[in-house]
Amino acid sequence: MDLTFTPEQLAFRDELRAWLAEHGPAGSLGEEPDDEDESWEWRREWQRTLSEGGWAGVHWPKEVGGRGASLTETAIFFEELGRSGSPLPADVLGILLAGPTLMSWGDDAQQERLLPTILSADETWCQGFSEPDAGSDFAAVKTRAVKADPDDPDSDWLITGQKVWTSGAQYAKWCMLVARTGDGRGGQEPGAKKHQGLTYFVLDMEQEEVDVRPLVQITGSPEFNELFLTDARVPQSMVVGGVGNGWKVALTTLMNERAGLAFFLQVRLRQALDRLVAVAQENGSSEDPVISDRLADLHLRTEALRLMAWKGLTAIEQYGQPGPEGSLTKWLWSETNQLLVQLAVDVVGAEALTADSRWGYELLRARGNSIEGGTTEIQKTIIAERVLGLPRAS
Amino acid sequence: MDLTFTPEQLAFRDELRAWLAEHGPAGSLGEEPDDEDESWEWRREWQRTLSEGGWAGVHWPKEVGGRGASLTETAIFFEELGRSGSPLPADVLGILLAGPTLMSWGDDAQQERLLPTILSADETWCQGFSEPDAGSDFAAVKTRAVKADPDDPDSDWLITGQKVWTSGAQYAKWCMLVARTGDGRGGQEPGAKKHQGLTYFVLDMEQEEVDVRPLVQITGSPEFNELFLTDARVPQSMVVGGVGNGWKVALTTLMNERAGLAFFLQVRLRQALDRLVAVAQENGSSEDPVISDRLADLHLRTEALRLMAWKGLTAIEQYGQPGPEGSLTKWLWSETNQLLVQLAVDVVGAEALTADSRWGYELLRARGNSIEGGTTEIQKTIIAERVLGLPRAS
Amino acid sequence: MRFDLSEDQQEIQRAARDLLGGRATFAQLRTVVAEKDAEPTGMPDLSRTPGEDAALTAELAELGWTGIAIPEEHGGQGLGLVELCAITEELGYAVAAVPYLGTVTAALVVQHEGTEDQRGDWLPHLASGQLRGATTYTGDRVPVPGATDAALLLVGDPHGGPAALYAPGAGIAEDAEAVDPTRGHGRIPIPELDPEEELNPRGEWLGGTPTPSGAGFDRAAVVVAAELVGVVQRALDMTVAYVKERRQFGVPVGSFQAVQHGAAQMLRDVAMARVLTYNAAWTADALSAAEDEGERARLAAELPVAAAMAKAAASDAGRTVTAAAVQLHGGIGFTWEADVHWLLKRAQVDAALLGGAGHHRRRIATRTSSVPVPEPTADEPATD
Amino acid sequence: MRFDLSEDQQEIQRAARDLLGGRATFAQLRTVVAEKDAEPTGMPDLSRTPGEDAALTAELAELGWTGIAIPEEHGGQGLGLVELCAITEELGYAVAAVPYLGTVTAALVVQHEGTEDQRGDWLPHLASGQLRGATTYTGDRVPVPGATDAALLLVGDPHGGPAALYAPGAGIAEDAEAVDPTRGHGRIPIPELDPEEELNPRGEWLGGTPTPSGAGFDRAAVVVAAELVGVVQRALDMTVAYVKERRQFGVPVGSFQAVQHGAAQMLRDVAMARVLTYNAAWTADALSAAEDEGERARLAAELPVAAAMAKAAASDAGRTVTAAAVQLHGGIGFTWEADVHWLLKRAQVDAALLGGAGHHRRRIATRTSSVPVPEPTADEPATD
Repeated sequence: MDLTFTPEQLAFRDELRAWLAEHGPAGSLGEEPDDEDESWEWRREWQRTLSEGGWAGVHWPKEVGGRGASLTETAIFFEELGRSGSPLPADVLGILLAGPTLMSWGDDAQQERLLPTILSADETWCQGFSEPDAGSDFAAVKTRAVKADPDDPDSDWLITGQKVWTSGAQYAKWCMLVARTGDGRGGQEPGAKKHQGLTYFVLDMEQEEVDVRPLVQITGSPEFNELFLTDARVPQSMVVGGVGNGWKVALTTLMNERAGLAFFLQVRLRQALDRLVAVAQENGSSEDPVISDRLADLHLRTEALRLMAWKGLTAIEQYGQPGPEGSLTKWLWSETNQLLVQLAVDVVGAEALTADSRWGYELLRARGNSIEGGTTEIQKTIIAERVLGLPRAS
Repeated sequence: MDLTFTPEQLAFRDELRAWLAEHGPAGSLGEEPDDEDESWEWRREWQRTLSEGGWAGVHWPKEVGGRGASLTETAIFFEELGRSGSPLPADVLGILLAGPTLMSWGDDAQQERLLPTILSADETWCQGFSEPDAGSDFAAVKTRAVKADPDDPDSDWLITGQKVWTSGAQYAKWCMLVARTGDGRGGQEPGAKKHQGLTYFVLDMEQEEVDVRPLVQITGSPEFNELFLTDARVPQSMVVGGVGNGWKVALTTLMNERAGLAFFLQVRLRQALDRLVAVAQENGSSEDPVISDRLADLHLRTEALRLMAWKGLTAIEQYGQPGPEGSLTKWLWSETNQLLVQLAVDVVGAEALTADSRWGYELLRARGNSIEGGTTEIQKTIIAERVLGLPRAS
Repeated sequence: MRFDLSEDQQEIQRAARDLLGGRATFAQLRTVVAEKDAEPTGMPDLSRTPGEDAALTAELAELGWTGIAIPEEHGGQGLGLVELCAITEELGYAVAAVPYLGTVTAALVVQHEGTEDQRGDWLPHLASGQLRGATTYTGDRVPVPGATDAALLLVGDPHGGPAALYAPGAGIAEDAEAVDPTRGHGRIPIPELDPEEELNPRGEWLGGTPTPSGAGFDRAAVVVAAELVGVVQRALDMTVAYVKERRQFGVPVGSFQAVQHGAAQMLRDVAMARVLTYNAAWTADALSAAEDEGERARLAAELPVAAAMAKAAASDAGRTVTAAAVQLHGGIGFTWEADVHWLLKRAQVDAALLGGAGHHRRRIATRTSSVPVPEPTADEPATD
Repeated sequence: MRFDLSEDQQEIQRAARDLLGGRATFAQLRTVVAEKDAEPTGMPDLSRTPGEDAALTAELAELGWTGIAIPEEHGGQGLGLVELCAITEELGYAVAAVPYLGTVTAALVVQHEGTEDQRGDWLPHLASGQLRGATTYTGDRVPVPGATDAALLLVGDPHGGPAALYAPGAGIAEDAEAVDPTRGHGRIPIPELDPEEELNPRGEWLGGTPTPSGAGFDRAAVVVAAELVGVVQRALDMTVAYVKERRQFGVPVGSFQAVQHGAAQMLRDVAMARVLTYNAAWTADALSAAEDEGERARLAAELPVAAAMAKAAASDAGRTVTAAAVQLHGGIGFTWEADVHWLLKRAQVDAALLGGAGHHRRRIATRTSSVPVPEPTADEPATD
């Protein structure tokens, strides 16, 4: 056990803190605009600032514009980003998912074409994995890719289908997308298992065959989109990892999703809790022992999340593979956040139930936490089957 | 809505109260002995007293020694029995399960032989349904009955197998028992469904081929037994409801199990809660708002149980069939009792964690509540599939 | 002993469900909300309250629903709290965009705690639906449904202190956009009512002088609980229907044990809230009808506990059951397009209105130790 | 930054697990308990404490485990709280029938709160295992493991008031048969310690005079949490093994979602208790090692919160995880024959020992508002 940083890590943190103090919310960043589009542009501008400072891709290798930071430094980055009150960069999907996936699976041409514009936010990304009938079930993907000319293996792919939960699609240049390619020539191979025959594509969003429609959430915000594809065209050169390997490639992407974010999210949770404690102290509800018992429980959970994030990092560093922390953390985080916003109603009072307040928004928004990125039910099943090794449900 | 009693019901209650005042704990009943065997004898004596007073089989028809009481009166009986602090009669299995099952399914000879000795506790009963590998799964019963002479349909049955959770087996004359009879002549019919081919027997416990071994619980008490049968003999005349109908007959028995008991149990719960509140007031822990919040929740649950019991009764009276209350009540009751005994540790302190105290015993005993009589998991599945009509789990 | 609505009560509830099934659909609700959200063109229509279904509101008034539990001498139908709860449950089930809850709770408070004059002044207008009302506690814990400046406001003290009545136009209520957009909410930021201080010029003490209050507010809380029972019943019904149809991994999701057990938990929470709510309503009606002095005293002591249990259970169920409904709907449940969120939002407001679960558990805790086990008694005086 | 035991620490833990895996089996436990329950024949053997494994107790002392965290100058091995927790976790995992927990917690309290004399008087005897100890709070909330009249008793105030030390033979402890029959428990019925009143003749104030206490008791609570972590880890492991094997309806019960999700919940509770416990242990060791004054002050302020979080999470996990283990074992889990009940009983006692979850949440609540977010710092003095 050693819960201290090395002098190098401390120096990294201090450099980052100094930079964030100058460029972040306490410095030149400015307030987030209310308007959806302006807010996006504001976060894109923030990404450009990060990029110029060399902070957009801390965990990316130096040769592709990153900082080559270690896992611990990456964790420090996200923790400090959250602590400073800064937003995530606009294209977090490109930085955390698309980039690393391309570095693992993309060929040279793909890496040369696609990587350079990610950190700078010159081209941003969205993700086309989920479908209406395949919420948590990859094998049920129905979107279909066929060859424009079945007899020409170099011909373009034509993709048709529907994707959901694609955030940022209205601004994205590229979409990382999984579609069913069957036997590789557009046909379905009879008897093939359903997660076979999937291929990972990089789709150019700038074409008429791609229709982006906003999907309004219960909060009233169109945070996500639906994507309707009708013979959308992808050249053979934009297949990543080979035809039929989509399942494997996509899993890499999904594995990357949570690592860095866990640190950002736990700090944000702690900040929300601190805000709630401040309100409780101000209006006297912290003197209600039942309220303060619940606040203490939230403290405990939030601290456990912080420690689990570090423990997960140690597991990767020491043993080369993540521990069970990923799914545990996702589940515990979403539940804790939901408990927190619900307690806020009891602490804050009427304001927390008004539509235009931050607490009111968070109350509704938090209901999505246990659904997005894999439902809590799915997380529990993953823990049971993959961590505890229980037999698969039949 | 009408939550009052008729004058007749009130008269019934007042008569019962007067009788219980004279014969119950406040009257001549005396203290329960510590010793297991003496305690049984004490409860058997109590049943005889009830029987002599005409109270042992309130819901039994008058012509078989009962009082012919209505459902509401039966509910009043169990509520008052609990309220007076009286124990259940020793052979509650005979009175609530065996008797009614025989009245529904037994032939004249069976009824004449078996019914008269039940209320008087001259012969008592145990139940042989559960098996080591068939906890909640009737279809997995392995105990096997074969004809002593396969060619003689009137020959005796020879029963071999193991039964568990048989309370009172060491004192019982009879055991209502389900065994696999297959094609009716001792063989297994290939392709038959597993809950087919079961038969309901009345087994005479007074034979060497029946071995009763106490099964000690986590409380240290041998409240239940295991039953080992090796060619135990049952005459053809002691088959109830016909060969191969065991599943149907046993279900009748199980349905009867909870009706009256719900009233007894909820009153007992309320009494335990009242005792706990008294301790909390005495030692000041009721002034801890977190404790009193939990006490209030227990009050609410206990009251809901009382009301659900009456609602269930109304459903039977008005519509001829029970509502969803049976499984709900079982689940809510066991959970509430477990919450209560766990809270008792926080309220009572050290005494509640000592082995020879009532609270210490209840703390351990309560863990069985969510297992015995159908686990909580099974209750939830029953509610989902039979009450809400969800599709069966595959 | 019959724990079930009587034939007449069932008839009332059935009629309400039939009417609302046609008139208060989610489609209609969306129209009302969309109108409210539309950009104003020209002069705003001051005669309409945003987020309310004006036609349905008028229709309920015509049918006499607003006056169902108001005595006939004041223009109502003179029925009981059980009947009022049966109707309110249906309005919750439909998430109807009408200012009903505020009006009927205000009427209950005036009726059971007001002076003869106050009753005469206000009940006929509330009964006819001409006047809307709203009921809340001091402390501004919740945007109050129906609380516009045009409403009759009843403001109680959560700890049973004196309560105040504010005539329309008192300027007490502030407009508020509640998370539930379906009926006009207002905030009533009165921290406390001090018997020593003078009230707002359009305010007066309920009952004429500053006296402890409770009997009306307890009944009002039971009606809010009844609306919650309707909301959570709907959440359960919609969820059950959805998980039977929706398929994943090749089977209906309703066949997964996690979904089955989640739905079972919802039913249990609904069932607990339901029995406690109707028990409290019946207790209130029995109290109103009791002639025997001892009987009255016993029921009067039971009512606050019964009401607190009802509201505590319904508030908890409101939060947990509607959250579970969103969860068991999966991704679609988190969209505006699905209708479960109307239930979630209504439940969140109602759960806090007239005291949340924590508040009512405190009341239970302080009172139960001195109240004996409730015990049914005769419907006629006992003979002994 | 390494949230994991070091190689050395892992080595210690592995050695403990190996030893206990052979010496402290459930079969051995049953033998010890059976001897205790046997009818006495002839003179009772006063040299043995009922329910204890005397041979194992001696062996642990010989191996120096009782002194692992006691400074070398007092006859111990001078290792840290992390190492002590690693061993105690294994004793919990084995539900070992030894008076270890009481002895090591007593040593921690004396070491961190005693006077130089008290340390010199008692630590060597505790380190060698010649003397058993026991630690508790006033208020008699729990039968205290190790508390016989022959033990050194440390009695603290749950709210941080002065603490007392009672030498063996003080006559304070009363024999108690705890629900956990596996080690000698005693009750210490001291309602409170009044600085104005004189102590028992064989008692003295910890630290010499009546002064606020905490640093030792916080560390002691962390060790109890570590034992609970071991108990619940064992409960999880046994349950996972059982539900993989046990079949119902033709499949392993571990393939049912309800069982899967129940086991996942157990893992989560174990994981939370584990990270919080080892974090608290590390914080204590860092505090002991800190040389910088500011660093010491910061860690000294963090320790009570970290310890309270550890004990709160471990107490809750102790109750829920062992209860779930019984439940997921089904009928067999409720029998004496299955071994899960040993875990349940040990966990129930430990959950209440040195403050239950509610007590420690109160401590968290009163302290966190004034403590900043814990934040890792350099392992060497920072350069700025």
